Amino acid sequence: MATTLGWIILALPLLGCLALALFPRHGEPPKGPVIAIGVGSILIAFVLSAVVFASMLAEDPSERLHVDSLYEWIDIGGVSVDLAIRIDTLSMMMMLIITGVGFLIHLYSVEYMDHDRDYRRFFAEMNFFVFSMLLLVMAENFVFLIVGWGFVGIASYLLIGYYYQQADAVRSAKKAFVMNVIGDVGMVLAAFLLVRELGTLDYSEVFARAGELGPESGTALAVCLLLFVGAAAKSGQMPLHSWLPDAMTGPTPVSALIHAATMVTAGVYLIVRCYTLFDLSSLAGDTVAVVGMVTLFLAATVALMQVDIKRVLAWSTVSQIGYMVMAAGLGLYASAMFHLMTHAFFKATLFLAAGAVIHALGGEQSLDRMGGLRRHLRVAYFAMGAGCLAIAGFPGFSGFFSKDEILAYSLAAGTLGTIGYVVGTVAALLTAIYMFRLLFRAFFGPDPDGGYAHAPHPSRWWMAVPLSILAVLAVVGGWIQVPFGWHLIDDWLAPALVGAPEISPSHTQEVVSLIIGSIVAVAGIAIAWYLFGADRERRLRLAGVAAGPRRVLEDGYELDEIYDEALIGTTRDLGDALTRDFEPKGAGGIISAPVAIVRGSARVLRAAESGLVRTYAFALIAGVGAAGIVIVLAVVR
Amino acid sequence: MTGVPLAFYIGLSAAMFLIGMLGVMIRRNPLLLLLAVELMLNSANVALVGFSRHWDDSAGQIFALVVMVVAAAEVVIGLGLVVATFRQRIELDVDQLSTLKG
Amino acid sequence: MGERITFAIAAATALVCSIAVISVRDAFRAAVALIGALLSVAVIFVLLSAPFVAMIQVVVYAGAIVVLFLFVIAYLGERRTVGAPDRLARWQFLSWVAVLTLGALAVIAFFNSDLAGFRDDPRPTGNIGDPDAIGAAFLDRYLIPFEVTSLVLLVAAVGAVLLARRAVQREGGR
Amino acid sequence: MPWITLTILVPLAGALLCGLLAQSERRTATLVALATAGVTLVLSLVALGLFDRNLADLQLVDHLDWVESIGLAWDVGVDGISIWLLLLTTVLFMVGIGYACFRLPERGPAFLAMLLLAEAGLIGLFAAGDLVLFYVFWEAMLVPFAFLIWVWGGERRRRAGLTFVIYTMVGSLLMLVAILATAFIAQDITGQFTFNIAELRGVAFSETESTWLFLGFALAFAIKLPLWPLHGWLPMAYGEAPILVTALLAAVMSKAAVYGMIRIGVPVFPEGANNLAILIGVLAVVGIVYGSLVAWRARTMRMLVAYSSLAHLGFVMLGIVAFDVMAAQGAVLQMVNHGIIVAAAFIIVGVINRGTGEEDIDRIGGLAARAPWLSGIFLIVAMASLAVPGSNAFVGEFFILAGVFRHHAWLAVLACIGIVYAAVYMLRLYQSSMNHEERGIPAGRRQELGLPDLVALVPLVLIMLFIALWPASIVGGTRASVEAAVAPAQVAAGRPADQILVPVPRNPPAENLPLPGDETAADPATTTPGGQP
Repeated sequence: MATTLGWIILALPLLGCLALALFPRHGEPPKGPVIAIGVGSILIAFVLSAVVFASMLAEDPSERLHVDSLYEWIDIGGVSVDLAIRIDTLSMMMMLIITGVGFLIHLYSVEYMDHDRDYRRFFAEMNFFVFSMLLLVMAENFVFLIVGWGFVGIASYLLIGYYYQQADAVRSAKKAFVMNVIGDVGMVLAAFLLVRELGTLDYSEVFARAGELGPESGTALAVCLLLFVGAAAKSGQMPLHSWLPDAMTGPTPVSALIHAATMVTAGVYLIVRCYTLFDLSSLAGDTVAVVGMVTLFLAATVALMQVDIKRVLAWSTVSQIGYMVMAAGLGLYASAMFHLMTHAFFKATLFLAAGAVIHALGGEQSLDRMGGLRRHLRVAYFAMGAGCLAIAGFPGFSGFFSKDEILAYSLAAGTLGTIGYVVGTVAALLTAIYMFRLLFRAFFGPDPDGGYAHAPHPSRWWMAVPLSILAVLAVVGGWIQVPFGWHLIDDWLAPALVGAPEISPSHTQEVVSLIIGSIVAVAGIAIAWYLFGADRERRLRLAGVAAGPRRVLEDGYELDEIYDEALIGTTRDLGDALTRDFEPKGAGGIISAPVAIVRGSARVLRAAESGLVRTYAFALIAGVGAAGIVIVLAVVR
Repeated sequence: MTGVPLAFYIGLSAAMFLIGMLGVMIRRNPLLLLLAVELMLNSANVALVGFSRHWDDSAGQIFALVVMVVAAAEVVIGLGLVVATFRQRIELDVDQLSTLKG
Repeated sequence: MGERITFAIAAATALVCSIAVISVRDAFRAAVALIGALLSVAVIFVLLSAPFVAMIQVVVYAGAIVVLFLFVIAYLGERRTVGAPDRLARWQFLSWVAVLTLGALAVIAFFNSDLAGFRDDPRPTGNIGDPDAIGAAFLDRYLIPFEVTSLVLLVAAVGAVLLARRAVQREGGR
Repeated sequence: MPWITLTILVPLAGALLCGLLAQSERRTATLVALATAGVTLVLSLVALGLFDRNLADLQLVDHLDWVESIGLAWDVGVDGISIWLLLLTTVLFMVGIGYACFRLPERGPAFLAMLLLAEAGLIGLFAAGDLVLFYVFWEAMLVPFAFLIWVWGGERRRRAGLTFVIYTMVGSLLMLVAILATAFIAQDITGQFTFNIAELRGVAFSETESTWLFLGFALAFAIKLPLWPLHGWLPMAYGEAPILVTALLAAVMSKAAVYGMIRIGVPVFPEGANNLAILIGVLAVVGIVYGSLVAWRARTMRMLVAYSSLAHLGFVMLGIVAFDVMAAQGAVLQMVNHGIIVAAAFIIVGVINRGTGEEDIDRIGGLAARAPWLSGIFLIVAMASLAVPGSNAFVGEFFILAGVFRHHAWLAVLACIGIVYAAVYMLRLYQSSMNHEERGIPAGRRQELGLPDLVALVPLVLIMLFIALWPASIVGGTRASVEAAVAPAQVAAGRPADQILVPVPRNPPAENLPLPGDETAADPATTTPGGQP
């Protein structure tokens, strides 16, 4: 039953996408049917996911695994791949997040995209994204994982470049796509290694036989690192992160759904899904953890300096995923998934609230031209507030529990874990500062100089309702796993994480981490208030100092420039040189040599074709004579 | 010693052939050229019939007859061409007909 | 002996007429000389006990073909001789060289031949040259070559008609 | 019924009929051409229906001795490799002729006649079971394509046509020499004079002979493909031919080369193929990277697609010379994929060129707003072309590289660079023409796809989706033939016995070898592998 519903859940968004895409082409259809199809398909998918979830709850934990194959997709050179889905507790959790958050964001988009010309295209692409993301998490083998991985890449490309007439949107879309293709190549190479070593790509078989790769072997390390290349590209981890801040050129609901709540966390999902492989190679896990640490810290520093409201959130996303990646690298898989879930709630809330602001201000995104919005936009204000408290880890809010869990468990995960704890705690302080900087600058203080060009108007219920629901989730979402209380996430994921190392902090570590976490959150808010909320002049004075480092931070450590110069520039020059110089002369030379030979010999030989009959006759006779001489010489001795 | 040995016929044939060949090479008038070609064809026929007699086989004579047919065909086309060029007021000189020049 | 004498006369006539064909510049006279050559060859065919071929030689060759020549020559009328100098005059000696070389080759081949009976009296033969023998051979053993020759003739006829029509059209006729 | 013979003769008859029509009878000519192409398509589908996927050898063979004394025969049939190329040919020519009928150029009947002639030549080539027949069809298809470039091409068509002809002739003459040499040398070895490909498989050529003979064939194939750096004719021919002809050249004709490689080169001369495999593999990879780079910087849309074709065919060649069943099966699938995708891509480029009157990539933009359907279909084709996961080309490339990776990991890794660049250049093509502000779009012209374009593109897109959803439908049919084709080369390459799935034929049989037990018998190439199924 579960798998049948699973197929339907997978098919619904696809059908929605097709129905929307293949509308008759003359004239845009009325919005009613578009909304009904676009939002309805996701709603039904969510309801069905909930039904499957309920049915799984009723099952014995050890039986919470359903695999179903639709047909044999390919059988090639001894490797057979089925079109198959796998519904276990891990993919169930992802499905609920994707369809649930996805539905709310679709609903929100109904109003947000109201003025857009390509209303239908937007929903078609969003539905396609949901389908791809579901395929990614429900796949039962690496091939369809990669297929889903590629499809979300397409969806992300399409939606980043949604405003395709704007040059920067087009550029960002291309950047995102190409960097994700680099990630895809990593995944694909990992799959090649698995084919070579194990001869199969099915999860069940790969994980069952992973031991054949050999613990701490070079192969296992290579597989994990290559998989992580894919994960890092998708999840915006250093050094493949630079597409994510640029991806904010897409409409805000897209940023909320794809570039905050779901797609960018696919890398975390991947690591957790392949925990068996990562457990084989501690070096791979350590690499992942280090990359996560570097990312979470550096991204947090960059977020401090951003002026564009969406870019603040984007860098914050990079940083938060860094936490998850660090946790996954340290072997804290359940904690990573817990943070993934709460992050989906509060980051979606933050983005949607930011979207409400942008929508209300007619497209304005710069913090410099915001201020005092709490008087104009009550719903957005409360939602943003809830989201900020959650992400800052204010006690009682969802981020508090999930982030604290990662940090507390890190303490129990060896030396690297301790380093991670320190880095994570410092970054948590930065998180609180930059998030409340955003809140204070946008919602507090006076209106910006010169007032608003586009008078802020409050959202209607299409936007307000999903925003409120998400805000509530951002507050309460963490309560399902409370230290010293209950561990619903751990319990739920346990069947999917059989054999993963058991790491749990001592009571002291837990308590210390809780206390420090609370202090850090409150301190960060206080610092933010001191710098950005209380006194506007102080902020402006501060902006004057240290302009150089400030610019470096604003540009995200200028990695983009380095990429442009070092990688793209050189290969472009090489391509130009080949096109301009080698192609006509080198390759053309190889071609023109035989042509020249033929032409030259023809020029010589054409003299023989005099057109005079008698010369032909003579040539004939001379030939006969020559042949005769040869014959006579041969016969007569 | 009453009959004529084959050698004589072949000798005659060779001599006629060479004469015809010379004619083909030194004449520029297409009509004369065609006449010389006829000579060459005839010399071949002499050889064919001679060998036919020698081997006591009618195949050579059949061959000679086929050659005659071919000669007839050739003459028809050749003269047709001569007439056609003449009607275009082109001088009767094979050297003028050199549009096939490469 | 009579056969030899006949041969000698016929061969001599044939050679003389042949030389005349290529040496006179007047096409009409050349054609007449060709008739002489052809008739001499017909005599030789008779000597070779090929009366049917000889007959065809006289009727078709000397009769029809050369007459065709004569018609054309008469139609074209008196032609002024070639005006332009011979472009290949410088190379004409090569023709002689070629002919003499081939002739020399023929002589060498001739005297080296070891074909049985090459220089002897011919053996008596059956009636291979009779019209009925030729007819039987044509319609039996050589049926396909026979049909093919008819095809060749057809093609030649069509070609001649086409040539004539085009020439007439170019002159403004129908 | 001689189905395969009919499949060759029907387009030939159609070509004759079209060729005999007066140039004014365009309507009749289109009807004849459409009917012919349609009947041919149906015939090839019938052949597919009768085809048995479990057999490795040539099936549906029509055999007719011609000149027995010198081993010439009419010997056509299909195996698990050629049936798909046969179908590809008939489908693409159906589409192409249908498209041509809507937009018939000057001298239309002759154009259609040439197309049908080319179709007959290609079908014959893919069905030939005999080296001489293969050669005849190889040359026969060259003629109509040369004329299509020559007569209906662009400004520099004469030069392009001449270059094309000379270049391919150089290769094919070498092949002719190699064919004759093969037959004579094989006669020395086995005592049997034959041109039959199946009978030549397993002939125990010495390693030197095998290498030289393989080289003769490989050069012809490398030029036709084209393999880097022998691609000099490609930009000219692809650039000057009418866009429809370019589409067919890239889609079908280039497959003749890879097909020859897997049908003749590798199975008949396994030792030679093994000696040169790495070289060809490296050239293929260089071609992938080089083609991608040049495509990225290409000036016109047409050149971009042309060079992308160079890169994609490198993958196919790489898959064949890896001597791996998985890679070779992927290569066969990729031949079909590439044919369909590149044909669609060229047709789209043609639509854009027509709609804007502009060939340069950088001078137009923003078409998506004017032509949403064009943009949508173009997106699908572009994504398929860059082998995004989930597309049909992905299936092919993935398994080619997975197979290559098993033996030459470094080649596969280097080839992956091409995947990244494919994304770069295809997006350049797509984004610059479809996205951005509108520019370079003349008023009064229709940019959206018309009915003829849709009739041509929709079937191609549907086939792409079908293959993407169910690649087993094709791959399953190739297994038996591919296993038999690569097994000798696997033996020659000294692969472990468990990878060699079918027994390798030997001619003469091992016990007839002079002096059994000497070093020739110990050579892995001359011993039957232990790995029996």
